[in-house]
Amino acid sequence: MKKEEAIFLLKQMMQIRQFEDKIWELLSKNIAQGGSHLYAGEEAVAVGAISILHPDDYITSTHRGHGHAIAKGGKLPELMAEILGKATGVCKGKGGSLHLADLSQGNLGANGVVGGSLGIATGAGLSVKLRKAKQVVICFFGDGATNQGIFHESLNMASKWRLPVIYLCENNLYGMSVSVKRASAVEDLTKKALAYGMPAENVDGMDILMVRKVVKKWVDFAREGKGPALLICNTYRYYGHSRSDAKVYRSREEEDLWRQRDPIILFSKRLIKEGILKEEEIKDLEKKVTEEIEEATRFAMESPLPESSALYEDLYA
Amino acid sequence: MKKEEAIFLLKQMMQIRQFEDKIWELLSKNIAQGGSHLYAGEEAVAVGAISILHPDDYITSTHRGHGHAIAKGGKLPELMAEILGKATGVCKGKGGSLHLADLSQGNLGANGVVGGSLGIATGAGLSVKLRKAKQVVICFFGDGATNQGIFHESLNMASKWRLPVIYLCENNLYGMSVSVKRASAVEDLTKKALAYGMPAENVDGMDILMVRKVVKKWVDFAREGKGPALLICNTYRYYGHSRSDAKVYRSREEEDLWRQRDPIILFSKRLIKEGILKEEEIKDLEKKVTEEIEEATRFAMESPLPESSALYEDLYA
Amino acid sequence: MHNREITYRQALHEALTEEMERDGKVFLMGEDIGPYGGAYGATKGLIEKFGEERVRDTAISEAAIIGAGLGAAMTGMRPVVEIMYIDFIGICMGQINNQVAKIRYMFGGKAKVPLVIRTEGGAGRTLGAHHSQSLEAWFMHIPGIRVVMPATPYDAKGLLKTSIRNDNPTLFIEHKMLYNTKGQVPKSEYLVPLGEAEVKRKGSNISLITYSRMLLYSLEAAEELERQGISVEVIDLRTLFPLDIKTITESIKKTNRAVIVEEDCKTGGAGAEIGMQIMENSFNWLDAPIKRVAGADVPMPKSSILEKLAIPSKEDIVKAIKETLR
Amino acid sequence: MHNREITYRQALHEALTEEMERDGKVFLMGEDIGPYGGAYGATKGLIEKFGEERVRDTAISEAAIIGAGLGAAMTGMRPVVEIMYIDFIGICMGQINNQVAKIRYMFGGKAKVPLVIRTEGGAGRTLGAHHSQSLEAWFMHIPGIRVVMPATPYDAKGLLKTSIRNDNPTLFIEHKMLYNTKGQVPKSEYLVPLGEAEVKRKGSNISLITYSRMLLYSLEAAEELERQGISVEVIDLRTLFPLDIKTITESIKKTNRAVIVEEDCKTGGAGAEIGMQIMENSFNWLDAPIKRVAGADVPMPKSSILEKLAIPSKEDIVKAIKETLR
Ligand SMILES: Cc1ncc(C[n+]2csc(CCOP(=O)(O)OP(=O)(O)O)c2C)c(N)n1
Ligand SMILES: Cc1ncc(C[n+]2csc(CCOP(=O)(O)OP(=O)(O)O)c2C)c(N)n1
Ligand SMILES: [Mg+2]
Ligand SMILES: [Mg+2]
Repeated sequence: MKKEEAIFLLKQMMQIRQFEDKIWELLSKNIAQGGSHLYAGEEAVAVGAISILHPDDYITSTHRGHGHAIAKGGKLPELMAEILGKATGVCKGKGGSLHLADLSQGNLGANGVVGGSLGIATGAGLSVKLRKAKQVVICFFGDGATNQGIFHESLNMASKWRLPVIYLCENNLYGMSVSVKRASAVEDLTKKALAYGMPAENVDGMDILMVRKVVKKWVDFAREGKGPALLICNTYRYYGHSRSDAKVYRSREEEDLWRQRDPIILFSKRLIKEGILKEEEIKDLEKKVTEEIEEATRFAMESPLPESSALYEDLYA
Repeated sequence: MKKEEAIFLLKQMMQIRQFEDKIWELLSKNIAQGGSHLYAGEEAVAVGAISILHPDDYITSTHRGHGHAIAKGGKLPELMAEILGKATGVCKGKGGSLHLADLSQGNLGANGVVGGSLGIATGAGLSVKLRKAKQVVICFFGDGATNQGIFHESLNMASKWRLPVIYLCENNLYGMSVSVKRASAVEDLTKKALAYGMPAENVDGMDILMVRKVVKKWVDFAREGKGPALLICNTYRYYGHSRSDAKVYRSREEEDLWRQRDPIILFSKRLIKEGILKEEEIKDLEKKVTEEIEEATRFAMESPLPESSALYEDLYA
Repeated sequence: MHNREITYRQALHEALTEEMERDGKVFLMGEDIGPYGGAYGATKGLIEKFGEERVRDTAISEAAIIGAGLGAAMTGMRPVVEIMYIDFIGICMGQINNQVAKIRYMFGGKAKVPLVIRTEGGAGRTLGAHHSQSLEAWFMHIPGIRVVMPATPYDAKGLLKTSIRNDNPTLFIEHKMLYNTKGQVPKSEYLVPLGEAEVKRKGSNISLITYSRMLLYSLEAAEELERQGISVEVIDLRTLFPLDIKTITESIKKTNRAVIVEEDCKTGGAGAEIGMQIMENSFNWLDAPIKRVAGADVPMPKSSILEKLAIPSKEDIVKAIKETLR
Repeated sequence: MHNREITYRQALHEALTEEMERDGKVFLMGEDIGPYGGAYGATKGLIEKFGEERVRDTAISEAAIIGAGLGAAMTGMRPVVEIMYIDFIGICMGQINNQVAKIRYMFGGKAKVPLVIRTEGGAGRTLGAHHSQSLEAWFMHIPGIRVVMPATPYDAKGLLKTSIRNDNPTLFIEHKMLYNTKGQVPKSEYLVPLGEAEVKRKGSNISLITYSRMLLYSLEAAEELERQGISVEVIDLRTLFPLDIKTITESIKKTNRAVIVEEDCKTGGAGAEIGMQIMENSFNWLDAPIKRVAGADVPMPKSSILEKLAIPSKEDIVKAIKETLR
């Protein structure tokens, strides 16, 4: 791995982590309002997967979408401003945390509805096929979303039509408070692909290099017109589902176990071990990211709220 | 097989066949109006499967529901009257062909929506479990319905909760005009059960004894509290999807091939061969059924239409 | 004369054909629209003409049909998707309401959703409660989506073409009893603008506001009343959202009385909104309460006799007009 | 005094607890209603009290939740199912519209569907377009299902208990901004009948017709206007379908003026039907057009400032009343 690339990946993971920690802080201080589902802990998935894509490839994201937006090239100040509902936000303050999107970057949007973007991703794949383009779509969704009807309909359609879509499930063991064990009749979620004759793989979602390796294989596959795949990236969200979540449904031991496999630490250690980066450099990088986050926060907080006149704008083309 | 039982099964298949042929005639003469999806060709499935049930067991049916209604004990005159929209119909003329139902017989109803009764069947199974009863539910649906979201959600729920529901798919190769091959990413529909860790089996749906054998196995399994199963009964509908269907999507050769395995002839031959019934007896039975159908038709045609006052009745309890 | 008489079905078929020929980004997707030609025949022959890629038979997966249509629309295509009966639209209501209609606004105007959802509704074939509904009112209540309901072949063709070229999502609702009706349609290209009602018959005593199949009944009622010396102005809304309140208001300022004729269930139906807007705009011009002639508040019964009772008849319209003029 | 002050949340909790204790056939099913206690806490502790069989956490499968609730209701149980946000109800709209609401009628009255669908709606927490909707109007337009929207803890408890005992399906819509509001609730058992509005404040100059959270704003507006010498009668509908037009009509015969306050998007909203029924019943008593104070016709924007603009404020209500009295 080239140093540049390592820095790129590590930095993006740090950006997401610190971004989320900052949002948590802003939520606690009531500066950020409304729901925010934080991505901390799952950084290797978004960063690893999206780093495989070309700029004009598409992603669809979820209610836990900050990480995807950052990895797909979102600007931190614009994203932060959006979450605070500011006019300078990427969606002009109309979307908020649950609806971060930027079509110019190929981010077809976060979604407040679980499973809400599975159809969209499938349609984007169809569009690619009809336009005879060479783009690929990564459709992110959670373990909980695999129990939604539209998961079933979309995967069937994509497989039948060989659409270039990677269905990437972020299995963080819980859908809100309900564990995969309690919600899903099969615990190994790759089994769900059997119903569509679709290839599927379990992936260590805490190891960014593993994520990249597997995603690359299937993105190439899709780009060659060979069809979709279902990837189950096993990961963990550090925060509760949302601010008010007391996390009664999981144990502190379980949390600790997963934190021992923190994707940023894991990758950092590896880079140090392989002599690609020095500890010092990593610390510097972290500081730089902190400054970026502070800058983004400053920008967001100082940005104006939307004008009243914005209420009726942007609805119709 | 006891003679009595053989007669019961054969007669019911004949009733369905002749009932459907009669409806076709009434449709052609415009005496029956509206949609009617005919079950002719698939008799072994409804009769075989339902013959395994106890009277207080439940079924849910489909838009192609005449056969299920007859097999679950529906009275021919009441069913015929319902299809003609008469006040004497089993649903007082309010339901029609698409909504034949009789809760007193455990028939939770036909359904005009593809996949529309999968949730209901699952809930009936849950009800059985909560009431600690020993009933079983057979949920009928077509191959086309397996691509509906609620198929996915229902089978997952039933499997996770081990509900006593047999999901019985009548695979007649087409959903309206679209073949299983074109609609479904997997052609062997039992594969869909893998996504729910649910047992599944393909069944020769033209052979009533095979249907009975397999259904009995899984009904017993469900009754013992061991959970649901998915059965794919492979069969064929003789008529087009509905009256206006020109059947451009399938060949006359295919139709002939399936008719060579006609479930009534198949069973009749076997009964003769095994000395259980004589050809004569079968012909007599057929005549008797013809009389029943004529009687039912007479009853239905002579029955009054609903009173105007019925319009607002039966909506609220 | 360049006009010919063609059916509503043919008019739709021509609109689809012409737009597909004009723009390679237009494609069709839905159940049984290929070799079968669509449940009501509007797409017959199109798969032969445009091929399987652009005329896509789908599985019975309404939510994915809409979702995929949306995704394709957001990424450069102009899909025309079909939901066979509006009765099934509940299955994909989440996709329409939360995704199709809202995405542009939620994304600060950064998405474009040129998606047409063709569907069909209404009673008249004794198909019962799952194949006879009129659900337009739900969609009038969803900001972000246009609701179009043509009553004539001319409007069907012109409005469908406009809808396909429009960059906003449109719900295009046909009526099952209109496919075989005939009307004058020019051979040369034309468009009908969205959001404009049309006075289909001039009159001075009362304004009859209606749309879709009920236009036909309304015109019959107007004719009958003409013979009795009552002059009825018949307004065909054509587009339900946005509603052309201007045309309605102008008419009412002239007639001072209004009756709304709608096939959907009365309570919470389209007529409630139409009537309320009239009240808000023209209260001082009204000489009598606005009446609604509407469908009964029941699921559609199968029996032909009950089905007829459950929707407005010419007689119901005549009666309501007379009562309003009393 | 046997009254106590409890929150709306507690009131709901008590209703569920009491009905589950009273009738073994009542059970709960939904997402995160178990150990988590429900997204807004209304089912907290119930799984510990009644066990996993009767308090069932489900997968995220809204259509199956409703479908299974219906199947259980048809076969002897009395399910209370939860859809976490009404925003997601589109996903199960097919089940509610075609199955839950229609089955009894389609089957000639031979089925009984004692199913309660609890859900929650409304804006106020800057959650954006997918977590802030008010969709009651859709359901007023579905014959066969009751629509209940309590505004106070007293009504929440009494109406939920009645809904659970009722043999018809009920959509019970709570409001996210009301869970923490407090009110007097008797300790002893009581029921509130479905279909009855309540005059929450007597007045003589104008009738304010409202429901759910907007009752609170309406009462504040009435209080402010009282100080300015304007006497406002505030009617809380409580049940939207069936609508208690009698109570509304009586009030209007007295005041001759009406304003409707509703949080949902104006076009095609509940207020349209309410207003139209008033017009049909009380046209000759009306001295001014009925006004609607309603939500903006846009998806709910995230930004707090826009969110506030998108729903009625006390000021909007005061203004509308003054305009109507002018
Ligand atoms: C259709 C729908 N149902 C319920 C919710 C409420 N909800 C928001 S996130 C969530 C859990 C989602 O779980 P999962 O898909 O595993 O994603 P995760 O939050 O774990 O990343 C739920 C139930 C929703 N937003 N949409
Ligand atoms: C949700 C829904 N979509 C479409 C239809 C129209 N339709 C009626 S039957 C049918 C085909 C059903 O196929 P299958 O499930 O295989 O049953 P079969 O008719 O073959 O018995 C279709 C598409 C419908 N009734 N409901
Ligand atoms: Mg999860
Ligand atoms: Mg089939």
